[in-house]
Amino acid sequence: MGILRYTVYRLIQAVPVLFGLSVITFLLANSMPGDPVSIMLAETESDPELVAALEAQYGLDRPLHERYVNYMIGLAQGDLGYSLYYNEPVLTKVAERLPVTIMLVASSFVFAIATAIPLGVIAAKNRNQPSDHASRIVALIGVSTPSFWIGLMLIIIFAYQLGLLPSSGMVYPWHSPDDYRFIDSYLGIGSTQVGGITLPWLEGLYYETARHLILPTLALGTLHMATIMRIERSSMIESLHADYVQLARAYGVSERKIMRKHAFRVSQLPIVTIIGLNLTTALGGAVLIEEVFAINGMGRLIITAIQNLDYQLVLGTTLFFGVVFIIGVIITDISYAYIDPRVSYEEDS
Amino acid sequence: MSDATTVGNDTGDIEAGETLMEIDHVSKYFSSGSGFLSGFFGSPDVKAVDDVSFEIKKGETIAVVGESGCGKSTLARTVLQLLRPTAGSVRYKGQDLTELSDKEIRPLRQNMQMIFQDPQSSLNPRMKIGQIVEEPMKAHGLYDSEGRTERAKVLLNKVGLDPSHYNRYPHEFSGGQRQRVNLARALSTDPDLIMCDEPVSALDVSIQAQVLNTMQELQDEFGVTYLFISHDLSVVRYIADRVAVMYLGQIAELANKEELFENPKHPYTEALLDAIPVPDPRATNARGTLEGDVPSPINPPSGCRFRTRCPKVIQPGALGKEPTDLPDEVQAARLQSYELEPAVWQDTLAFTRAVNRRSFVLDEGESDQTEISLPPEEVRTRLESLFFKNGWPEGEVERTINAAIDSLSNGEWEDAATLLSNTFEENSICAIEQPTYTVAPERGDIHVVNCHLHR
Amino acid sequence: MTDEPILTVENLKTQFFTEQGVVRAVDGISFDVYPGEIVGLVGESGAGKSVATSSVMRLVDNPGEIVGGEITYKNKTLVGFERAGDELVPRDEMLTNEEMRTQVRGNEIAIIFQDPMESLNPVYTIGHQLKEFILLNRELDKKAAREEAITMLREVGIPEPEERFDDYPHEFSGGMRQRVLIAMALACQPELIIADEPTTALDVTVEGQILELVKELQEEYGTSFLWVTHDMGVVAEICDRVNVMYLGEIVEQATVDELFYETQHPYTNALLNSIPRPDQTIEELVPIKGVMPEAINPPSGCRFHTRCPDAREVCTEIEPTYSEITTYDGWPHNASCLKHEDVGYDVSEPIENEARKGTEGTEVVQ
Amino acid sequence: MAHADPDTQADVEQEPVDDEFEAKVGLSYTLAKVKQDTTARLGMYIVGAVIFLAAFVTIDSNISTLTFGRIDNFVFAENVLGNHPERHPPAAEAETTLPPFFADGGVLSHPLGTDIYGRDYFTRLIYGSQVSVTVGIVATGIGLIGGTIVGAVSGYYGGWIDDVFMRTVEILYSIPALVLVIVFTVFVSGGRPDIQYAVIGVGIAFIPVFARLIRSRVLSVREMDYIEAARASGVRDRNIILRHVIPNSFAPVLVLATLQIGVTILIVAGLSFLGYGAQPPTADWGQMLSSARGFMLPSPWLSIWPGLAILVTIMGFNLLGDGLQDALDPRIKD
Repeated sequence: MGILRYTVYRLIQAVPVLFGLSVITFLLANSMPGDPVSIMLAETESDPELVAALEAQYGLDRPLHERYVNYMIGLAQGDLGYSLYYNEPVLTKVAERLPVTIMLVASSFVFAIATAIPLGVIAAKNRNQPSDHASRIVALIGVSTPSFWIGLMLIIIFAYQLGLLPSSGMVYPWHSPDDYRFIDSYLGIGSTQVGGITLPWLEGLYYETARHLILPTLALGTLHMATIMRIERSSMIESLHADYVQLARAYGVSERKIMRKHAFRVSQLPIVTIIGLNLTTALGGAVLIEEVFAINGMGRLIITAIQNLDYQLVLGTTLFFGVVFIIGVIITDISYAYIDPRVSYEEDS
Repeated sequence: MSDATTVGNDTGDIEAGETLMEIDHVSKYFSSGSGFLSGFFGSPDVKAVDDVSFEIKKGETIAVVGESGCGKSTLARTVLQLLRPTAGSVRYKGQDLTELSDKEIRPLRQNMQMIFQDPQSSLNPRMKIGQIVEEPMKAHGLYDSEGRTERAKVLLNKVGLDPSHYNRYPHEFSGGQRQRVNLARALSTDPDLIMCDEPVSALDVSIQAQVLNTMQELQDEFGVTYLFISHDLSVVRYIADRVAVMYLGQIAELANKEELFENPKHPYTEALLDAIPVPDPRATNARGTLEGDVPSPINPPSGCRFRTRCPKVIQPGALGKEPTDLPDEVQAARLQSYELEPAVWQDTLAFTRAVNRRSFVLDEGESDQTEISLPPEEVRTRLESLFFKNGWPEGEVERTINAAIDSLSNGEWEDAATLLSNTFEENSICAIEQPTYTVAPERGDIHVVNCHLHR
Repeated sequence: MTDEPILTVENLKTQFFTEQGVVRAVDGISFDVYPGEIVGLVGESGAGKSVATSSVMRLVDNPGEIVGGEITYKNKTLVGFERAGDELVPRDEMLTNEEMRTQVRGNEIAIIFQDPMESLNPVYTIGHQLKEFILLNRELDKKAAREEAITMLREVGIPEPEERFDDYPHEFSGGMRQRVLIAMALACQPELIIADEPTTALDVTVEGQILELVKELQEEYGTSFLWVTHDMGVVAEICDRVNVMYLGEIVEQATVDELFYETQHPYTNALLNSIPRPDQTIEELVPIKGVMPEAINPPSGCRFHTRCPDAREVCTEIEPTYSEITTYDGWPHNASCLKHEDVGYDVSEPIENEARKGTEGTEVVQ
Repeated sequence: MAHADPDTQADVEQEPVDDEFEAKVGLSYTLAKVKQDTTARLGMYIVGAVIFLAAFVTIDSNISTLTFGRIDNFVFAENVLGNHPERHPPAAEAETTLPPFFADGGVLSHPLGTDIYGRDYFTRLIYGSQVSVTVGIVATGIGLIGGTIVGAVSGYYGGWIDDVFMRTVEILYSIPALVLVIVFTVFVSGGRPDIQYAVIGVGIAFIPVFARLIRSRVLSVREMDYIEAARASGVRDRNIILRHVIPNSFAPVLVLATLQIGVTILIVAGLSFLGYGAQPPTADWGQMLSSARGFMLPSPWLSIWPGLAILVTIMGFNLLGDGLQDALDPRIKD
């Protein structure tokens, strides 16, 4: 089976999972307590006729399975539903909030991978030596610390005590600088000076975005850094003890090359899987980190939706997370199959 | 013997030498795919065991020998109904086990026990060896608790272990000693048959002999039958009474031990015996090495399974032209005879296989032999020196070879290989009909040779 | 015996420093290999064969360490010690690790491992790995290295070598991988190949193919082999001279014919008597009773005395010296057994050991 | 294990056997082995200490209605803390927020300071340990029991049951646990989330984790020769599962459970932080962090201590889990 066929195979395989996901999220979201319409009309005096009219408008008066079918039909047409709380289509909300979450998750993974792999390799190479112990301690602390607490600590240190970085909010590089001028002026947006050097106006706000991203990235990325590092270390140790490494030594390959080529490449295989599986943890973590840093991303959107019992928004966002994860896993599987020649596409792992 | 050492058999007892089990046209296919979508993507069957028949006689040691992947372990498990056969029947004292449900078979398992290759994983690490030996008795409700303990201790002593080690755990024993525990467990229900799956191949040579001797002593004492699975012909020659040689899911040859080792008839058996190194530097070991690898059991060769590697493939048409009641295509193959000298036929066959495997070079200056371009005459000269030292074949054969030479001279190895193989290999009786023959044995009472040379 | 040996090992000692104590895996062994010779190193598992070979390559893994002895390869000192005060320290002329790597490993001595399934890197193609070793150990450019690799693959009997060059190890059968490993060894054109049980994991017909191949290639290239195995059949078939190891020591060394027909050591004898034969039906095997003791605490005197059918009182006390018993055709026949020494073996009382006890293998692994 | 040298392996791995035959497989052996390892021992001490503290104040409280003040009854608590009536939240003392003893204005009687209501923070932290440990153990227990049932059934029967189960697991995996639990909590609590719903939610959310592990163990143990030996001997399926499969699947499950307690504590802390776990005035570490958020600038210690408590506790479980893994898996040896 070629890689293309394998991709198709994996996609077909995902169909029942996606179906199940939609059923479960639909049921969960619909069994949320409270009446969406009365919540929408919270402040006003409830007018039974208005309630009935609204219920009819949103199809809430129909049986559950019918509503599910309607929802799925809408979904097939690209309609994720309608947020009663925001009074906007769910899709619009998602499109608005998604980029920042992607930015956050991606930057934290970049941070995690970029630090974890070298640290893991160094630890494996100097097994049971001080550098190994040090990185193991870092990893242990990393997996034991709540990410949101790391966020709080970073805010206390870097924002409050040192005043180096912003404590909350986000600057979107795709917005116009004017959007921030009055809110965040004290942060130095628009200044042409960075560290004493005069620069042309930072177009697209990349510099400010980076400043805003640093703390959330560290907070969200630490756990993944620690997990990846542990796996990297153990898989590198295993790889370094393999017969083929011993054979390379016996043929006079230098230790450097053994490290970089023979042992390293094989040890990357489990990392790929871990990165894929960590995706849900990261998305879940984003909920907390966005809350801590007051970033308006998908995580906060879900929380707002739940708080306001906005069931269509809950449904839409949860479903969206699920789909992102399933696609992520498929991509992981395919790239795994691509980098490990031993994986036969015919096998269903 | 005390009460605790004997167990009555519930089914009618039979005398030593009578048929204990009949394995009748048994096949076991596995599906090579898994998961609920494998159906869509097609998954061919692995023919692990394909149409195998033989008998097991009470009190004998019958060995099934073959290389890894030949299906010997699957066969053994199918005999014990640990795997249910895809086709065929297995009769124990006349009772067809394949018709019984798992539940109905369970009580019968008292009479059929099993020991394994890996002494490491064959004993539950969290049970004491006493418990391990008692477990089968417990499962069949034999004796009371004290009687079981007593019998376990007796058996531990019989297999050469100290009964006072009853309360020890498997990891406290060496590999050889664990195999002894396995033997004691297998013997605990006083079975008729013990299936031994490579019982000594994980052991060091010196320990191997200890265990083999113990097994023989126990057979003499308890009259138990062994179905002995092994890849080691030396061990088989030491312990077996009758031997079945398996190749790619089928029995190639079956005979009494002396007959098989001294008078092997099947080319595969001969090759096996030739290949095995003899621990004697003065032994003149004329070795006709087998070429190539065992083909995939998913798509085994037609006709005789061994014919892709057999040095004695029969040339098309060489089986004589007298009319028989054979199918038409077989007849056709018989009629289209090339009538080559045996030596020239051997050369042609060797040439065909060499082209298939691309194991020779035509142009020594070029490492990639698919990119050569040589005049056909040069190729012909080279082939003559490499393969056709006994003279050049004539007639239709020569025409085929010339066509192949034309392809080769352009680097089209693929085409040449297909042409040669279709002409010479696929038209042989060996490729068309599955051989099943019995010959008169010189020693012993049976000699099955599934090879067309012995039609 | 006009040539000089290419490899000389004298009194080599390699130990493993474990929590349980010092494991004397190789305890003072001596042997040599002459040009064009296949020398066997035979013994059961735990005898220390593999430690001996990795010591020659100086590839002993932690916590193992070479603690004494001399290994000389063609005037190069691979291992050499001198006394400095109370300690043994490496001598100056002993090659550094870097020199071992660039001057010896691969280009002078190559190795074939036991497990063909694990010895090739799963993520690189066969051709890539073969080419890498050729580039490293021979002065060829990339194109020539590729051609050499394909030629070697064809030479060792890989079908369609041009195509298989780009295949990954998992696409090869065990026998084919072992051929690739042999091709790797030969392609580097070393003078000595250490073959560490190269056929143990293989089926008998494949083993036959490999042994035939090695014999042919050895004639063609004249390479010397140090052949590690536990299989006396393989020894009889392929070796010129044999060293028999028991518990970290070489107990007997002779030409193959001498070893089988003029056996001097009871262990060798017992080993030969305990193996079933494919070419004749043996009525009763004589097993070696008991199990090999551990190298962490070897028996006093002769190490085999606990299992030796000929053991006497004296064997428990005096350690036999490894010495020349006879000479055959210019080759020495060495053994270490008190039978051949003048230390009162003949008048000593036979001892009650495992070999003479009624039950077999009753002792628990300690 | 990939190792360069089979010969030495054989030598090195034959460990001396003690006369205690029970030793090598039993719990006492595992504990002895854990004790040998410094880091695992540290983990054991931390876990022991946290459980000890938690158990001390559990006397007649339950998770949903924590009662304060009972701590006075304990000699231990009295010795360490002294008798501090201000532990109760009298509104009048709201302005008496004290920093830790080492900071300016701190007093030794409130070693870690007081919160905005003037309650002793150390006491609240200890109450927090009660919530966290109980939550960790109960939720892991739910996951373990549910996972064992589902995993064993799925692994043992295979076929379509297994297929359905695996797909369900994939679905549950695909939604971030935190989101799933929040939605679930809101749903079952009827919009009034509290810690007990969170515990059940987390427990259910972790069923797949255990189920997957147990399923894979069942599948691999099923392949062992001793299982086939038992089948060939005619041992009943039920006895095979009870006597062979379960005892031999136990070790990795124990390790996972230990590690999972840490993960559970993390998640529940996150839930409480977001307001979907413990509700005030329950002293829960996550909830304390949530309350402290508004005072990060003036009173940073309010945010520091609960986080450190979580960190140390989870680290303890992780160290213990890793230590158990090493002790139970003879292959991983340095």
